[in-house]
Amino acid sequence: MFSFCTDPSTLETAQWFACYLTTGKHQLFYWSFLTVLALLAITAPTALAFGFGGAIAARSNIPPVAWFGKGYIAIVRGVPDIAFFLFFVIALDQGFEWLRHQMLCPDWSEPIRQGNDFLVCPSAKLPLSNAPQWIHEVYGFFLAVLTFAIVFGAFAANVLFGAMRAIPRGQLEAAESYGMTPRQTFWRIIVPQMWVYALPGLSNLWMVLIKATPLLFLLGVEDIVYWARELGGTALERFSDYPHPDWRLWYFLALLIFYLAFTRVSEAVLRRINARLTRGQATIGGT
Amino acid sequence: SHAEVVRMGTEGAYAPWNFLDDNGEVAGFERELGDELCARAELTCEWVTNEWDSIIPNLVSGNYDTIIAGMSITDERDEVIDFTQAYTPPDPSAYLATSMDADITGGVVAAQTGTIQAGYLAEQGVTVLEFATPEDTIAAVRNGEADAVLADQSFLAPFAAENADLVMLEELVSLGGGVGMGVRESDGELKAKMDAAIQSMKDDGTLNELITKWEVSSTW
Amino acid sequence: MSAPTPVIEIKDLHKSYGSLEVLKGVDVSAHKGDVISLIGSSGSGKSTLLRCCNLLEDSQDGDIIFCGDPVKWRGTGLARKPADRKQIMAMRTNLAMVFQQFNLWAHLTILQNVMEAPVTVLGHDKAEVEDRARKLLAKVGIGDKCDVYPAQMSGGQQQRAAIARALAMEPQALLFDEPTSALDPELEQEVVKVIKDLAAEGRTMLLVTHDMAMARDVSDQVIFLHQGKIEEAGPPAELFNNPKSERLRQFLSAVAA
Amino acid sequence: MSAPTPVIEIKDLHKSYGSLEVLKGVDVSAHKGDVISLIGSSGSGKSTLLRCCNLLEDSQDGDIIFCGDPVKWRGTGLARKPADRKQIMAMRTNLAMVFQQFNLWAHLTILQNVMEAPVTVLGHDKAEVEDRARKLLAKVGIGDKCDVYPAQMSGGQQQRAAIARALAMEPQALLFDEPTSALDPELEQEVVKVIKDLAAEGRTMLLVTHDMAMARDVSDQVIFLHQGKIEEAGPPAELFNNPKSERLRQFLSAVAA
Amino acid sequence: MTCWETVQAYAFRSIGYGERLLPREDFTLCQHFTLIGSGMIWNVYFGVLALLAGFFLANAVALAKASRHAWVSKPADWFILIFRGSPLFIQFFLAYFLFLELKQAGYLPWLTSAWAGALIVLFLNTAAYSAEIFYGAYQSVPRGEIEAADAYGMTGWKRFRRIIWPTQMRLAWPAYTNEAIFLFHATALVFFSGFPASRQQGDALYYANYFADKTFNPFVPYPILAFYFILLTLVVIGLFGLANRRLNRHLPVVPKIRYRPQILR
Ligand SMILES: Nc1ncnc2c1ncn2[C@@H]1O[C@H](COP(=O)(O)OP(=O)(O)OP(=O)(O)O)[C@@H](O)[C@H]1O
Ligand SMILES: Nc1ncnc2c1ncn2[C@@H]1O[C@H](COP(=O)(O)OP(=O)(O)OP(=O)(O)O)[C@@H](O)[C@H]1O
Ligand SMILES: [Mg+2]
Ligand SMILES: [Mg+2]
Repeated sequence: MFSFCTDPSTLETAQWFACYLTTGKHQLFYWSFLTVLALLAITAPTALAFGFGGAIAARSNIPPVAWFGKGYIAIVRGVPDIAFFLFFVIALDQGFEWLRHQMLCPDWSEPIRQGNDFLVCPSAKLPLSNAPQWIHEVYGFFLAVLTFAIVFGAFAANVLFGAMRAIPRGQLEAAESYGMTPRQTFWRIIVPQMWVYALPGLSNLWMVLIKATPLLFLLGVEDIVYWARELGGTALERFSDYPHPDWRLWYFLALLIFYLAFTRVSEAVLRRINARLTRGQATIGGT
Repeated sequence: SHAEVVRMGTEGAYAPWNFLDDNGEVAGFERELGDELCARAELTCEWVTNEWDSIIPNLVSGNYDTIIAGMSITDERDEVIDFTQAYTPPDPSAYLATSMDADITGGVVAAQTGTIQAGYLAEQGVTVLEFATPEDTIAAVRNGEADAVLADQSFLAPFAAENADLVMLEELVSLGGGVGMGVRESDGELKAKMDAAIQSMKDDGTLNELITKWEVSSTW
Repeated sequence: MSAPTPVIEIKDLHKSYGSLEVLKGVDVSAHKGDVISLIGSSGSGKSTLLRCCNLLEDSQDGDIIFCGDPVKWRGTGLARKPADRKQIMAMRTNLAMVFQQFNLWAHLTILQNVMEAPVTVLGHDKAEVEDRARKLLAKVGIGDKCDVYPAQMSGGQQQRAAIARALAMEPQALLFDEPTSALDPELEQEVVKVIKDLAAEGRTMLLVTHDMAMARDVSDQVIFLHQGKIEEAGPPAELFNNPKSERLRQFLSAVAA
Repeated sequence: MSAPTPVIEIKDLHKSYGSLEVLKGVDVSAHKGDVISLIGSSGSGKSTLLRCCNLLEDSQDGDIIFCGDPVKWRGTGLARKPADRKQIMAMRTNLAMVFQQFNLWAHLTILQNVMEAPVTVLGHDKAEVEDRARKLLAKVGIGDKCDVYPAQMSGGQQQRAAIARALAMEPQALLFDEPTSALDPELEQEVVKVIKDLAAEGRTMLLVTHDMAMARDVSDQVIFLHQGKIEEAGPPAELFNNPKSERLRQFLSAVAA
Repeated sequence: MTCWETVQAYAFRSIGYGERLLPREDFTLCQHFTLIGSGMIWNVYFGVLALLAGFFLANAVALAKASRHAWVSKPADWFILIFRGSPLFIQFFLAYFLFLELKQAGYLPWLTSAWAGALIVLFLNTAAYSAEIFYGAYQSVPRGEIEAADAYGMTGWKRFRRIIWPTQMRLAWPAYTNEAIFLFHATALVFFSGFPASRQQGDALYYANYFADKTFNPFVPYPILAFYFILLTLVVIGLFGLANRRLNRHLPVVPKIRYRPQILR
C-alpha cells in the first residue's frame, strides 16, 4: 500500500502496522464489512416481506393457504439457522438449476442425477460456468440473502401474526360496523396499528439477524468473522511478510466494538421509529 | 486462450498446502501445482475457496469442478467422488507439544473436529479434545488444555520451527493415503486430463521440486 | 295501502354468551325517520341488542331484516353465522354505530377517524369528505381538535368525535349506544338537536340511553328492556306517564326522585 | 375557635399539557364530610383537576394540601415533581379514585380487582377483605359477577365494579369522575344513596358529574369550571337557582330545556 | 447390528455411556437418528437450564433498566447491550479465552468445559435478550391500569408484582417464546464454534456434522437434525402456549374468523 512497505521486516512499529493493516488481505476484511451491511440492508426488507406474506397466508380463510402459511412458520422457525444453512443453500441452488434445466433444455436426455452427481445441461447452470468470478459472487450473495430472508421471514411472520391479533377488538369492531370489508379493515386498521405491537418483536429479530451474520461463511460469503479469524490466526514467517502470534483476541475485540456500535445505532433508530408509532397509544411508554 | 474454464475448489486455510497470502490470494503448494497442471492440460483455471465441511457436496452439486485442498484419498471419499492419481505420497501425522515428554497415551490430545486424526485418537482410547479450527488445537497445547496436538506433519512443522515453546514429538502415525485432486465421478474427461498432467509433472521432476519447496511431504 | 317496510326489523332475537342468555326473544321494528329509544337497567342487554343488529355479534335465533331484506343465515344455534358477505357489507354501510366505549381508532387523528370510512368504504372524494368532516367536528364542538389523537382527549371530546364519525357516513340508520354518557347538559342538548335533525331528514335511529328526559324528548317509541326481554314498549308519553308493568314503574320512580 | 383544617385543599393550581394550559389557577377546599361537585363543559379540565389532586398528573404551580399537610415539591414549572414518595403513598391510600374510563385491571377478576388494594396496600386480612368485597359488590348490584373478568361485563357493570373497588379502601376522601355516566336512573339513585351515606360517615368527596340533578341533590358545594378557571362556586341551591355568571346561566339553561 | 442394538449402544453416547467408538461404516438411518438424538440431550440441557435461570435474571435486569436511578439503569443497559449487541460466536470466543485465563490463575478450572462455561454464556445471553423483551413489554402496559394502581397507593414492588408484572408477561410472551426458540437453536453453536468436545461427546449438530463428514451427503443428517429441532420447538411452543393461555385467560375468546368464501357454501 505505502511506498515504504517494500521490506516489512525492517520497518519500525508504527510503519509496520501501517503496512500490515493495509495489506490486500486486510482490504478484503474491510470490504467484508460493506458486504455484511449490504446483506443486512437487503435481507431485512426481504425477510419482512416474507414475514408479511407468511402472516397473511396463515390468517387466510382458504385452508390450504393457511396450512401453507402455518407450515412455513412452524417448520422454518423450528430449525436452527445453522442447520438450515448447512444443507439448504445447496438444495436451493440445485432447485433453481433444476427449474432452469426443465425450461432451457427440454430435450436433454441424460439423467440429472448420476450417482452422487447433480448434472444439469451447461446452459442451465447458475451462474454459467464460464461466467466471470464476480457473477458467481453476486449469485452466492443472492442465495445468502434469500436463505436468510426465508429463515428470518418465518420469525417475522410469527411476530406479525401475533401483532395482528393483539389489536384491541373494539378497534376492529368499529371498522366492521362501518362496513369496511375484511380487506379494508386489514389494510386500514390492522396493518397501521400492528406495528406498535410488532415493533418490539421485530427489533429483537433485527438484533438476532445482525448477530447471525457470522454464519454467512457457511453460505459461501466471506464475512467479517471469517476474516477476523483468518487474519488473527498465527501468521508464520514462512507464509507471510507480517508474521505475528495468535492475535485473534484483538480482532474479535475490534469486531465486538463494531457490533456494539452497530447495535447502538440500530437501537437509536428503532427508538425513533417506536416513538413515532406509539403516538396516540395510552401506555407507559407511549406519549 | 483456452476454451474451457475449470473452477478449482480449495479451502485456503491449510498452510503450506493452500492458504491466503497477504494479498488475500490463494497461495501455497497446491496453488502453484494447480496453475501448472492447468497450463499443461490447456485449461483456464479459476480459484474458489469453500468451507471444508461442504467442500465435497458443493463439488458434486457442480459449483466447482475440482477439489484441490490437501485432501487424502480415502475409500469413503472415493465412493462419492473420483480422485486423480496422488500428487504427493502420504503425509504422516505428527504430534506437537510443549515438551518432548508429553503424555500422548494417558493425557489429553487435541485434534480438529471430524479429522482422521480425531478418529484415530478415539480409536486408540486417548482422551481426544476436538476443536473447530486447527488454530484452536495449537492454542490448546500452548495454554495447557491439551498435552499435545495430532495433525498432519506438514501443517505442524512450520509452527515448531518458528516457535521456541513448541516441539514435534518423534512419534509419527501413518493415516490416510496420498493426496489427490477430487473430481466428479461423471467428469472422466477432466480426470483423464489432470491425470496426464500430474504424470507429466512427476516424470519431469517438477512435482518433486514443488514438494521440496513447500515441504508438504516426502518426494516421489 | 299497505304499511311501508320498516328500515330495521328485529324478530324474536335470541342471543347467549356461552350459557348466559342475554337476549330472550326481542322484537323491534323501526320505520324511516323513527327514533326508538332502548332503556333498561345495566346489564339488561341493550348494548348487546345494538351489536347484534349490526351483526357484530352472532345471534342464535330470530331474524334481522334491514329495509325488507332479511339477513341470510348459515347453520343454527351457536353455530349460526351470517351467510352473505355482500349483504352484510351493504347493510353496514347504511347503518352507522356509536359505541359505548367510543372505539376510536387509536392510530388516526380525530379528523382521520372521521374521514376514514367515507373515503375508504364509500369511496367518496377525499377533499370533499375532509370538508364535511371538519364541519361535523365543528358542529359537535371539537373543531380545534382535528389533529389530535384520541388518547389526548377528554372523555366527552372522544364521545363527540365518535358521533361525528358516525354522522360522516350519512347512513340510513344510526345505532347510538349511550351517546351522551360523557357529555354535559349543554352538549347533550346539542346531541338531542342533532338527533332530531337526523330524524327530520328521514334517518332511522336506535338509541340506548339512561337519560329519561332525552328518551322522552327525542323518541317516537321507547322500549324498556328487562333481563333480555321487552317488558314494555310504546310512545314515550304513554310509557313514561302510564307505565303498565310493575318493573317499569319501579325503574321510573328513580327518575322522579 | 379556628376553623378545622380542610381535608383537601387546592390553592391556585396550574396545569398544562405541553403548550395547552388546562387549569389556570383553581382553588378548592373540602372539609370533612363535604361533597363537592365539579361541573362544567366537556374539556373544561374537571378530570384533570381530580387527577392532579391525586398526583397522577404533575401540576406546574400552586399547592395541594391533604389534611393540613402540603405536598412537597421538587423543581419548578414543567419540571415540578412531588418530592416525597412516602407522603404521596400515605396520601393516596387515604384518597380513592373512580376513573372516568374505569381502568379496571384487565387481568384480575372483579372480586380480585376489589380485593387487590386493601390486601396488598393496606395489608388487611384476606378472608376479611373478601367478605367485605363480596358485600360491596352485592351492594352495587353485581354480586353475581364476582368471578368474571372486566372485558366480559357491560359498561354499567364495569362502572359499578370501579365504585366498589374505591369503597373497599375505606378512604378518608374519594374522587369520583362521572361515576354514574354509564348507569341507569335506578342505579344512579343507588350511587347517590351511597354517596350520601359516605358523607354521613364523615368521608370527603370530590365529584365530577354532568348530572345537575345529582349535583344539586348530594353536594354541599358546587364548583362550575370554565376553560380551566372557576367561574362560579357556591351551595347548590344558590348556584342553580341564582346563577350569577352569564356562562353558567347559559350552561344551566340546557338542563331546564 | 440391529437398530435396537444401535439404540442401546449409542442412545447415551453423548454423555459418555455406551459404545466408546462412533460408527465407522454403514451409517444407517438408525445410527443417524440414534446418535443425533443422543446429542439432543446436550441441546436440551443447555437450553432448559439457561432459560430457567435466564428468566429470573432477565426480570431483574428489565426492572433495573426501567429504574429512574441512573446507577441502576446504566449497568442494566450495558449488560443488555453487550450480550445482545454481539454475536454468540464472539461471546463464546471471548468467554472461553477469559475462562482459560481464570484457569491459569488457578480459579474455577471447570469453566473451560462446555457443560459449565457454555451454559454460563448462554444464560447471560438469553437473560439479556429476554430482559430487553420484558422491558419493551413494560413500556406497553396500559397507562390507565397503572394509574389505578397509583391512585390506590400501590407502591413500587406491590404495584409491580400485582399489576404491572402479570400484564407485562402477557404482552411479552409471544416475543419471549421466540427468544426461547432462538436459545435452543443457539445451543447448536456450542460445539460448532465455541467450546471443545471431549471424547467425541457433543451435541446434535456435532454428530450430524460427523455423519455429513463421513457420507458427504448433507441431505440426510442435517434434515434429521432439523427434524429433532422441529420436535423440540413444537414442545417449547406447546408449553409456552399453555402459559400464554393462562396469561390471557381474562380476554374474551375471539370468535373464529367469521366469513368463509362463497365457494364453500
Ligand atoms: N394526555 C393529554 N395530552 C394532551 N391534552 C390532554 C391530555 N389529556 C387531556 N387533555 C386536554 O385537556 C383538556 C381537559 O381535559 P379533561 O379530561 O380534564 O376534561 P374534562 O373536563 O374531564 O372533560 P370531560 O367532561 O369531557 O371528561 C381537554 O381539552 C383535553 O383535550
Ligand atoms: N363478551 C362477553 N362475554 C360474556 N358475557 C358478556 C359479554 N359481554 C356482555 N356480557 C354480559 O351480557 C349482559 C348484557 O350486556 P350488555 O352490554 O348488553 O348490557 P347493557 O344493557 O348494555 O348494560 P349497560 O347499560 O351497563 O351498558 C351483561 O350481563 C354482561 O355481563
Ligand atoms: Mg351497554
Ligand atoms: Mg373527564
